[in-house]
Amino acid sequence: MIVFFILAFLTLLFSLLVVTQRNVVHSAMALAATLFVMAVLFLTLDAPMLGVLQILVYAGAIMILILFVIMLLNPLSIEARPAAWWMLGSLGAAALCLQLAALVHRPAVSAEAAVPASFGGPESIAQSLFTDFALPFGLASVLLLVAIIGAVALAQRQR
Amino acid sequence: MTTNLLRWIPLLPLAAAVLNVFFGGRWGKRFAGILASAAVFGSFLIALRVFMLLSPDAVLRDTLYTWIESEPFKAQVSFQADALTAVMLLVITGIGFLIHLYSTGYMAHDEGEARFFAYLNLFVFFMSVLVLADNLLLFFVGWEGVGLCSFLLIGFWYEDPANTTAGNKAFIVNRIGDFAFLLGMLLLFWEMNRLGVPSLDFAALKDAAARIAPDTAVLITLLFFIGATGKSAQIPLYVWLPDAMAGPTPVSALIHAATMVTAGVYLTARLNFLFVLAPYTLSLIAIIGAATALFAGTIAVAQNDIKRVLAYSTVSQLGYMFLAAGVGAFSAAVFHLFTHAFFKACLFLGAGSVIHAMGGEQDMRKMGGLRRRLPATYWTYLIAGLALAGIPPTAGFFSKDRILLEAYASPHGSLALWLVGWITAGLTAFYMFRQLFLVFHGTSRAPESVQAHVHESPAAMTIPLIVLALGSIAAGWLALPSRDVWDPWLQAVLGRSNPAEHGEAVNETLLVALTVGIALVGIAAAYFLYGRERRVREDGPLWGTLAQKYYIDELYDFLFVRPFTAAANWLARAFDPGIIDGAVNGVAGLVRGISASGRRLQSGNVQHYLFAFLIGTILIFVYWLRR
Amino acid sequence: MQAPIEYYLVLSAVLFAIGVAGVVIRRDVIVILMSIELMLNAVNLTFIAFSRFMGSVEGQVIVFFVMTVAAAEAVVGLAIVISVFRFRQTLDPRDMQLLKW
Amino acid sequence: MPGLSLLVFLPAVGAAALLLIPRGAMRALFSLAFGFSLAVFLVSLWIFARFDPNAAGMQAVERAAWIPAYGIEYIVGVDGLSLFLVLLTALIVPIAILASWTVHDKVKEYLFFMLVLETGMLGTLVALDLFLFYVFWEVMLVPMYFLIGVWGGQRRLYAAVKFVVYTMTGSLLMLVAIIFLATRNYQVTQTLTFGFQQLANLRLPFHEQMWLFLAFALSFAIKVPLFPLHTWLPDAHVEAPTAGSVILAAILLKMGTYGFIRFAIPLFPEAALAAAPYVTALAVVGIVYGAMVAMMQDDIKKLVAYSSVSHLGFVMLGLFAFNLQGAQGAVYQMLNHGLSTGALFLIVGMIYDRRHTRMIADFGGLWKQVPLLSAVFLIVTFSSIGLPGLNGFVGEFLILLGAFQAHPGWTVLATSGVVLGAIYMLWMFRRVVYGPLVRPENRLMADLSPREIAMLAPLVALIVFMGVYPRPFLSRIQGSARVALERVEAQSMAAPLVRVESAGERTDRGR
Repeated sequence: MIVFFILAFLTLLFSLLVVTQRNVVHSAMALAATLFVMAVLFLTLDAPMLGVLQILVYAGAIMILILFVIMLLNPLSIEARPAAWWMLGSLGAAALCLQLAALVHRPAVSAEAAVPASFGGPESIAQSLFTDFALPFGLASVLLLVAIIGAVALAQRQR
Repeated sequence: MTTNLLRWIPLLPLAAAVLNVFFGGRWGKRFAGILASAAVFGSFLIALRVFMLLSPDAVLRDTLYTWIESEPFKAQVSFQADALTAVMLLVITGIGFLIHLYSTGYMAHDEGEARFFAYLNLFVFFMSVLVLADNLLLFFVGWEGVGLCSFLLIGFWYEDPANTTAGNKAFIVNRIGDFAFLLGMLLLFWEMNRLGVPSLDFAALKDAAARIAPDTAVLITLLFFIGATGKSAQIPLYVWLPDAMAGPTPVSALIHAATMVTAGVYLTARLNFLFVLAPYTLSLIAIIGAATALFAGTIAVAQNDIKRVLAYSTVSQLGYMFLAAGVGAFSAAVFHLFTHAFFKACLFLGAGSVIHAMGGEQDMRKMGGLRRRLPATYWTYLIAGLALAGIPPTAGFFSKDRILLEAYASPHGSLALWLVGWITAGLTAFYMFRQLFLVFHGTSRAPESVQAHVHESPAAMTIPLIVLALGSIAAGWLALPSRDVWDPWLQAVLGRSNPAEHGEAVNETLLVALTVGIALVGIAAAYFLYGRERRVREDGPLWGTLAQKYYIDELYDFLFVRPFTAAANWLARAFDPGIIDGAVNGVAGLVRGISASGRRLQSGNVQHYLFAFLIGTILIFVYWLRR
Repeated sequence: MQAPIEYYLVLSAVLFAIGVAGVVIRRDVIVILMSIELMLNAVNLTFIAFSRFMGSVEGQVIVFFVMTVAAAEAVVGLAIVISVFRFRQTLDPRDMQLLKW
Repeated sequence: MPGLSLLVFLPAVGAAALLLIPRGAMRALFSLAFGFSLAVFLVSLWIFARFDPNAAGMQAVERAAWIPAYGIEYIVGVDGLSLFLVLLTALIVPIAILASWTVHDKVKEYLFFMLVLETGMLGTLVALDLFLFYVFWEVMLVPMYFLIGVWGGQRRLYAAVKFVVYTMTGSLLMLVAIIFLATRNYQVTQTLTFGFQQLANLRLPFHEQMWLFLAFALSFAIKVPLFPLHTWLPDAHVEAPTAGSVILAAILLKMGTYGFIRFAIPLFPEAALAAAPYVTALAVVGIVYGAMVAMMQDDIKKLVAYSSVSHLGFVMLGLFAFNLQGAQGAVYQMLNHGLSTGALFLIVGMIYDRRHTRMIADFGGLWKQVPLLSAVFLIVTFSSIGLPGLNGFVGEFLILLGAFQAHPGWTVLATSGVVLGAIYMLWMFRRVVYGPLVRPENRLMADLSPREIAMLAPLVALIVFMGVYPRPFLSRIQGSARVALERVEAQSMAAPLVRVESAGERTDRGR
């Protein structure tokens, strides 16, 4: 239980940093930290494969990409913080969070189902991924391909 | 008995008018005048024929066709001629013909001659329709038709804005009278409908008159009387007549002296059975008649324009006629109408010939000494003047005395009314002879250039003058106390109202003596003041107000015209565009405003949209959770 | 010892809210993209929590797909950001109003 | 091809034929358009000849299924009320086409819209199916919008849009009322129909009737125009080209009053009775207000436009007197107003063609320069004042006669309109026609050309004829007017407390 609270606290801390940091690089770092803590959380939920993936894909790929873009553009926009707008935004977010929390008290799944040892492991995921979710898997690969082509086309420097 | 003779009396002048409109100008210089005069002469002959055919209580009827029919209302174009109509017809066509003859001379060198004669004929047409009509609606057609012709003829010389303004004023003031007349007709019809006799024919009215509710009868007669004041220029609607002098003189003679202005008197005479039912209205008529007579008489004293004096004199004489009608002596009123037509037309034509001789000059202060230069005009003018003043043996004496007698002796009459009438008689004599002396006697005050070519009018103008002058004398003998032809002739139509049986014979001679006396005093005063050289200085506050017609025109302008135009102006400039149009454009503006604010919602800022999205989801949650 | 699922759900709710706040508030497109990543992670957390408590591995498979989509989205997003930045030298979403009439 | 349908659709055929002719051939375009409109006039005369004067009901009725699914039929017929308006339309359009001889740009489209407008007007007058009536009612709007919008004066767009939107808002409410009426009829009689005669049999409870009447009344009141809803008229008239404003004044304004007597009053008698005092009040205010505002106008066209508000106030006064005199007078006055105001606008158009100005101040002494035009102007002015002997008086007198019985108080005020009319018309006439010929431009004016005489002659002839011998018109109007007022008079005789009809009960009233 304690582990969960620590991790939860860290996640919230870092995610708040992501949002509130004036300097883009700091918020990028904060995001990376958030992802790592999330990965650990996944582990506590018996999803080792996804934890690893999280680190590999998210922290590794996407974060690098974001940092790369930040380095490429080195934006200096030290953003002026219009108070009224911040207030409004955060109020909205808080309201949303309340609603979601209220949802939670619905009779959610209380009994904790017994879970086989290799639950989160690569075999079980692969087994279900390539049987039930074969079609979505194919589509996902097409999606990635399109994304890559799109990104290249967009970011190309017009000659 | 029915005949198809009557229709030709109006149709002849109408045909001539139409011909003149289309071909008048083209067929030679004098064609229009001759055609017009011939047409009216034709009508005069037919009128004489009708007069022969008629006996006091006989009625000739001539129905053409049904004009308006909307069950239960039915109005036919049909003419009737009884004793009263015959008299009026003789006046209209007879004097009308003389005036047409006179106009051929007077308008000889006017380039709009054809148009003038067309209008004059149109007038005779409408006047004869008015007199011959056998129902009130056709009467109203004639009534407004003559108003139209007076508008056209007053504004005949349209190039001078003053003339056309006078024309407009005449038509509009007449229209105000017609407004009341129309309401009277409507009220009368529905009252008759209530009595089960839905018709406006005079015959039907006469039969059903007794059953009409008294207070409705009073209202109806009041409305008709207001109409009559409009047409016959009584207080308060007399203001148009003096300005009507802007028209050519023959017009003033025919329309504003002899015929049209008497339409009001004819109306009261024709509907005497209604007026008798409403004693209240009768007394009002008498009072207004007397008041107008005196009022106009005083103004006439101070006028310097030769025609304006005669105009106010006409208003005053009409006051006498209404005074007579007011005291129930309708036949006396019509008799005065009859004689007045003669001498007033003669005076106007005389004045016309003076103006013609003086090259258009109308201001008496620039005239004088024309006695020898215009002998025929002078003598006819003198005779007519004596008639107007009411000196025996002229016609005016007989008709005016009969009215004064009735005013005193008749059941509705009173000493006060007689007194007012008596004073006015004196005034009349005074202003008449003041004019005579100013124009014809003394030394000529005209500039040399004008005096050089003063000449007697051509025969075409002097003959009518002579005939009318003779008429001014002879007309009176119809009602000599000894051999009274007039009363029995109109008795059937106008009912018995002869005060003679009252038996105060002594009073009668006394009254006559008094009237003639004051007339002579008036003439003497005029001679004393204006006879030889001018002794009296015409100024001072009293004279000023009289000369300015008691500032009545200015008062009307201030009380009615100016506020009305101001209100209309406010409505047209501020209210209509501002408030009503404003409301319409306001609605349009409102819609544009709302849509403009709607447009701002699409700010293009992605985050605004996301925020809106967020709010939306929250609301859905809120709704979903609470459900 | 395993924490009850409600805690995880509350945590992901808060995370999601923070992500939303980030998207709506920040005046910098890149931070917006990062906030989106944050929101996606919150969703992943929920999926995994349910798959853990429901005992079926499908939850985790879906997270797998979510990640691919997230990657694709990030790539395209950044590509757009680059091209816009090159064109407008700004990252402030308020200046990106080409759509506005 | 039976009479009425031929009458209604012949102009449309003409419009189509116009498209075939090349734009340049002005003479061909005009002669074709004039030919067709003349043909329509001949057809209308033929229908008049076949019209049986003493039959009160609908005549020359033609019926054809149009949209059977919704019970919408193509029913056309003519009776005493619409007969003369049809004739008036068929007479005015050729004259208007003659008047548009001076139009030089886009002549083809101009004539096209004229003919389409004629179809719309004729259709509205003869339609007996409420839906068909509504369709033609809208068809009238479109060409009028273009006529004002394209060939108008400076503020033509403002005027055109204002005209269309104002009329459209009113008529949309009417559409809702029509549909509601048909559905109510369906609930009661299980037959879905828009036929006027069937719907007239329907007895509605009072409050429903009131709402439906108000919807109809608003749409027609805007068209009349009744007092507060009149501000579109002066703008539309001032900006419209001569032919447009002649048709607008002569015929379009009558659609409102025609609508009242044909649809609003017979369909909703109790409501009409309840609304009568208020409508009469507005009408009388309109008479006085229109006259006073007209007096102060410095543009002749605006003056005549406001005079139309005043004249049609009289017509409304007559209609809502609910007696034979009032109705007959009102219908007759519609014709008179069409003729006299139509002629007035023609004359103003002629003056405008010569001097390109409509300001009264720019004129004076026209009588000397153009005597013939001034003489016609005089006759028409006195016709519109209501001088006895000309047509205006007959209608006005009947209206006042009828209205006096129904609302004596208001009629006294209305009769003052007789005086006000004289004031502003004569004042305008004096400043334009009389007076010295001072301005040099006025000296160049040419008198009436044969074409112009051909335009004015029939109108002046009718003005005099309808004043002297109105019987042929009045006798034909009488029967149908009585039928139209039948239910209202029955109501006013019946117990003042209106009987509330349950939806189920249906009384069958022989038509």
